[in-house]
Amino acid sequence: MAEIGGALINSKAQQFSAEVISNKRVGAYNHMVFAVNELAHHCRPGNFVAVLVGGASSSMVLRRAFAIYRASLRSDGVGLLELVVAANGNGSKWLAAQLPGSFVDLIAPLGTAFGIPTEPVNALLVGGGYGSAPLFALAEILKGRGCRVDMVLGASVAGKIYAPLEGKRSVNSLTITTEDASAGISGRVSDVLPDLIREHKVDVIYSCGPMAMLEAITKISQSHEILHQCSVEESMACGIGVCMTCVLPVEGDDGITRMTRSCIEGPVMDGNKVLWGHSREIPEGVWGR
Amino acid sequence: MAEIGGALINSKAQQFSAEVISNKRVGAYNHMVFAVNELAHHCRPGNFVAVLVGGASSSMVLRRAFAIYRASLRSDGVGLLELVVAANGNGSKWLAAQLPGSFVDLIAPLGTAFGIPTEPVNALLVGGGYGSAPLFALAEILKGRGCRVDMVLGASVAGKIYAPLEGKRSVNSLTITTEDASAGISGRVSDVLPDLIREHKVDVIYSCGPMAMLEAITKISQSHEILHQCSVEESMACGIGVCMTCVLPVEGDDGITRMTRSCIEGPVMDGNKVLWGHSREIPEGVWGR
Amino acid sequence: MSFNYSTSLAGAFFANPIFTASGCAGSGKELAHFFPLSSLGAVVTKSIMIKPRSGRATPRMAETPSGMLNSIGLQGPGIDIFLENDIPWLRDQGARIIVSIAGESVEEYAVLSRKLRNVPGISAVEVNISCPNVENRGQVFACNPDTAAAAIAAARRNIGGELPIIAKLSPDVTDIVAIAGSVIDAGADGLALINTLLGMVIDTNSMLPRLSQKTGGLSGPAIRPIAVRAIYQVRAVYPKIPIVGMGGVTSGRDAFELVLAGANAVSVGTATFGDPMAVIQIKNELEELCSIRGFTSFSDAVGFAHRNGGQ
Amino acid sequence: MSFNYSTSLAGAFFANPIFTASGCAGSGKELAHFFPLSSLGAVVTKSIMIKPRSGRATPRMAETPSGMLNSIGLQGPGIDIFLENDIPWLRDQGARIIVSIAGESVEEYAVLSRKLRNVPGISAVEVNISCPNVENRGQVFACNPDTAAAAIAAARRNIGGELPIIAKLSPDVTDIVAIAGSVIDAGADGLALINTLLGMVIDTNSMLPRLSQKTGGLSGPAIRPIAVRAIYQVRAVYPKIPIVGMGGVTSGRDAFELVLAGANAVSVGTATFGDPMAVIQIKNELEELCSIRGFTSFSDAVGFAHRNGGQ
Ligand SMILES: Cc1cc2nc3c(=O)[nH]c(=O)nc-3n(C[C@H](O)[C@H](O)[C@H](O)COP(=O)(O)OP(=O)(O)OC[C@H]3O[C@@H](n4cnc5c(N)ncnc54)[C@H](O)[C@@H]3O)c2cc1C
Ligand SMILES: Cc1cc2nc3c(=O)[nH]c(=O)nc-3n(C[C@H](O)[C@H](O)[C@H](O)COP(=O)(O)OP(=O)(O)OC[C@H]3O[C@@H](n4cnc5c(N)ncnc54)[C@H](O)[C@@H]3O)c2cc1C
Ligand SMILES: Cc1cc2nc3c(=O)[nH]c(=O)nc-3n(C[C@H](O)[C@H](O)[C@H](O)COP(=O)(O)O)c2cc1C
Ligand SMILES: Cc1cc2nc3c(=O)[nH]c(=O)nc-3n(C[C@H](O)[C@H](O)[C@H](O)COP(=O)(O)O)c2cc1C
Ligand code: FES
Ligand code: FES
Repeated sequence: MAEIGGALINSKAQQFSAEVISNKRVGAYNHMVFAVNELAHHCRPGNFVAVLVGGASSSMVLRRAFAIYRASLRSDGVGLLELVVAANGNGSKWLAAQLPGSFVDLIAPLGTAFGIPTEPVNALLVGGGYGSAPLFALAEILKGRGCRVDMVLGASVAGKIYAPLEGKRSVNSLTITTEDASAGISGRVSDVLPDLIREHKVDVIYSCGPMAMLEAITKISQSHEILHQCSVEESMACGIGVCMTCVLPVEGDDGITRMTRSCIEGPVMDGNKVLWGHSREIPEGVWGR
Repeated sequence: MAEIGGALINSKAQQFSAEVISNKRVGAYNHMVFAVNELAHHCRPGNFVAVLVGGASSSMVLRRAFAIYRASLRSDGVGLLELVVAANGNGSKWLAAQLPGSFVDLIAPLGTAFGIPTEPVNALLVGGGYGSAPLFALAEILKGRGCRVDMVLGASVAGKIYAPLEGKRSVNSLTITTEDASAGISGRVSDVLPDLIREHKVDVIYSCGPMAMLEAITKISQSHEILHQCSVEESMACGIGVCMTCVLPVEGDDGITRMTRSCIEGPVMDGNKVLWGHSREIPEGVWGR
Repeated sequence: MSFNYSTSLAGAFFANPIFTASGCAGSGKELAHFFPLSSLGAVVTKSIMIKPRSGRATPRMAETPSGMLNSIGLQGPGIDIFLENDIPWLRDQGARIIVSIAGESVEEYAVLSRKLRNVPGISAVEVNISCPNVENRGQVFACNPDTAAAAIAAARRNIGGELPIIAKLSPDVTDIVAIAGSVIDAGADGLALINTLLGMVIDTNSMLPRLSQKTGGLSGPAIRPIAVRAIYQVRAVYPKIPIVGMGGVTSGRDAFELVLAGANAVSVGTATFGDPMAVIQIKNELEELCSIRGFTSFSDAVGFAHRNGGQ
Repeated sequence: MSFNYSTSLAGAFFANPIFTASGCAGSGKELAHFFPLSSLGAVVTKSIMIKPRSGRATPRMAETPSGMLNSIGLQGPGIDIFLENDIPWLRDQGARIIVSIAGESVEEYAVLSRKLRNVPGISAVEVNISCPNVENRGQVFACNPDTAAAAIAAARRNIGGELPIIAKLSPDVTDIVAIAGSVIDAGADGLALINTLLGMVIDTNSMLPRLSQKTGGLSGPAIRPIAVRAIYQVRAVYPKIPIVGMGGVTSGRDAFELVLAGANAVSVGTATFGDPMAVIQIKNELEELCSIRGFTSFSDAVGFAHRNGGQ
């Protein structure tokens, strides 16, 4: 079902100077809305945006990647692109500080999208921190295809759970975990997954969040022998496939494991095919090691 | 009369985060007003401000120097500092783009000020382009001391003459020259100086503008044997006297010519003591050549 | 008045002097979505080695003030797959092609050159000698005049007479003019200046080097003054040698700076990461700037800053 | 828990590890208006030569992306006037003083050192060997292991036993570890890493080099990855040698990076031009950062990124 990989990726990508329409603080994040053109029409849940940060004479030479939270095309042809931004370092701080009326240079849509099953399945969507961003639009689509959609969101503290009201509407259930027990169940998402998988007879997990979380989920998806599509987060210098910084070891259809670009053959990948936990080393058996 | 040099220079300098109160386009320039503290009280015509440009994560590491156009202290203790900014390169463009409400880091007052005669004299103020900026406040002070004040402003085109109405009030006469004859007399300020000096029995010239203009004026002041205080414009890396980039050859009171810092022993200097036209070479006879 | 924007490097002709930089545009496929590759002076492909390479472990990059570090480690499919897939595709695009090769021993440069000698559609070969020499305690070929010359001589002997060889030098040397002289003597038809500078970033959270390889290559605007200096120094001593300049070019103004210093062509690397269209914008801006400054032919601007001894 | 912020370099004690960088703070007078010099670890004075020097012609500087070029050319009053005016004044301020010296021949380093040997109130001598050697075709002392060693040996012989000698090295070399080894053998008690990198800016209006000397020294954040790399490399081979790190430090975070790489003290240069208070802010931020990371003594953080082989 997943359409991961393939020659047509990024064929709809456009570079665009987008006006900031709104910028609101929501918990630990900024929810930002940009006015774009019809490129919004081509954005799929899982795709990301590469944003130029810092303005003219910036010392930051690389774009920043953000998952698309929502994208819609109004009847007047104006597209709306929405992001959920955590102001961490200088680049994301700059972005989060842009006021309505300012313009931001972005490239979208980039990368792979979550694969949508052709028949109704039971889907479990798992998000960590701002990793929930792409999951709400995905939930809507899955709902529209008649799927059962359950969601688990986890974070260290309650303020880092991003779960707007309208998003909750499209899921059958929402479970929240926090490590400090400030909201929902105390613990990590992986603590609650096995029960939910059994309870809801989950066929496929969709996940987005920190790499350690994706690794933990993969262990569970593999032991339960269910599908796992995850959106990975590797440092990206270019976001368009030319720099080779964003790689991780992934087993291909031919059984060979290659250092694979997460910007173009990801960010959405088959979690069960990723060799997790190999930062700072090339695992044995990787092609060309 | 001039108090050039001396140990107390910069003793009133403060670093301050100043709010932009107003920013208006006037001809080729931006007239900008900043809210500061009582440092405004210490600013004298000729002093300059060093402005940090580009915001957080800027690739521009050096401050930009701007002459103080006006400085005043309101009765409520808020100081107002006014600059006339030509948006040339990246730094000045950034400054000119700062909207009211934004904050700018500045250090002021820096450098020497125009010396004020203790007795009434006939003064001729000569400005080139934005070089007129410090001359209006100077004119007011000179007027207050009973001086006759005539002014000549020159530029390549009319739009680069900065001469606000209220400024004109404090001068006895204003002559304008433009190289393209778009305003006033066609030609350069130096073309009209000899006649004005004779006509108004000028005792001292105060000047501010491009180095070539100051050189031309010095030729005239020397041949007429009158005083000439000029504000020079050398590239400055630090503005506070520690980097030694802003030097030019100036004859000291001891008759020795030294490479002299224009940020701290200037920008206002005795034009008749400057060895003009020695960019890209150290003139013979300079100390330590 | 029409402006002659073409340039030539040791007999190889290019419609304009703006190239991609090796390793910063893959083999062109990903950029082809943003603009036609035929509009570039040339595509310089990522340095290819004999065998498939996984490259280095991640993290492979760190952003730095006005630059970045990378330690990709020459990930690639190896020369055979490259010649089978990438070259025919590039030819179909109508692109001018400069193939960059990299070896770990003198013999590897020889083998790679032999594989290239009869491949149609290649305009020149860029020899990346900023690689560790496994036969010499891993010292980088380009950091020693003898090993640099040995690698270039091996390429020269094996590539045949037709294909120009461009030796790509490292700035991490005491005397880049000496290295230039050495590779010219060894048969280089042109020089590429400069590769990245060796740098390091330490993560102040983990308190360890950020990159898995600890050090990486510094590129981007931060190094432009070094590139301009290197090109100027070499051009001053070798008035005729073709030079492909690179290092921190992000605008037509920047490219012009390298051209005035002595570059006959300019490669754009890191700027593409910030903007996929950078190379096209730079091409357009440089053309306009040359015209504004009164040049009717691009080649007249090359090394113009040397006139009157540069004063 | 109180944090021990002091550091020592070859027996010289400093209350904290943040110094000014030579040439970026004059002799301290101008900065003394902004903060008391006694609050710094040390004031490193502008490199002084034997005779008065006019320095180079203007333009002497150009801003570059996240950096700047300078070619001041060591303008200064000469050692005699310096010792008469600046040292007593600095002593009166209660400042710790490191005097930087520069010569154009080995003999000049000897003469300068003799003049310093009995001056009270000096904590150490920084020997700037990034100067053209007039006896060797103007090649920079620091770019050759032999001339570097000769300059340091001359200083060592003439300075007497008490005063630590810190050799300031240039990054413009193929192998900075080799140069470090050479000056250590010649008697250097410590190293200062790094001086500026040779760079050039061409003015695209005049189409000539911007600086009157054509080339200049590149400093500022742009070069920080080079400084970190150089310090890390030298520290890896010489675990004990005191190192004063510098290059692009603008914040406590940046200083911490150099410390983790192996710097026992950190000099702040270009950052002072952007902000006269930079050096004090850096001092405060670094102290806080060390504490946050759990260090109780500054010296424990020095070279911490080398633990477990840096992985
Ligand atoms: C596919 C993808 C989707 C993402 N979606 C979101 C999102 O929806 N919301 C959100 O807040 N953040 C998202 N991120 C993370 C976001 O890209 C980083 O927070 C951001 O790049 C940090 O930049 P900075 O300048 O603030 O931090 P700095 O630490 O100053 O950045 C320095 C460099 O490291 C890179 N970097 C730093 N942190 C990360 C990170 N966590 N992941 C990848 N690169 C990093 C930066 O891109 C930059 O090149 C996503 C990342 C990826 C790869
Ligand atoms: C004492 C003094 C007073 C000044 N007063 C004014 C004023 O009232 N209004 C005004 O518009 N400008 C004034 N200037 C000039 C102003 O400093 C420059 O226009 C500004 O620095 C240009 O910066 P930039 O980033 O826009 O240009 P860039 O060319 O990008 O600057 C690059 C570097 O060169 C330096 N530089 C460039 N042009 C000049 C210049 N003309 N003079 C000095 N340094 C320069 C910059 O400071 C910077 O370090 C004054 C300069 C000095 C020295
Ligand atoms: C991610 C990355 C990968 C690179 N790979 C190569 C390479 O394979 N071969 C090569 O000769 N140079 C390589 N380089 C160096 C560039 O070609 C170029 O010389 C250098 O980056 C300076 O140019 P820039 O500042 O425009 O990037 C690489 C640079 C980067 C940033
Ligand atoms: C304007 C200027 C003048 C300098 N003068 C000297 C000098 O006289 N002696 C010296 O050893 N280093 C000198 N340096 C180099 C600095 O001390 C320092 O090594 C270098 O600038 C890197 O640090 P930074 O990036 O913090 O500036 C000078 C640097 C600058 C920018
Ligand atoms: S980010 Fe450059 S290849 Fe993926
Ligand atoms: S600008 Fe630094 S000394 Fe004058």
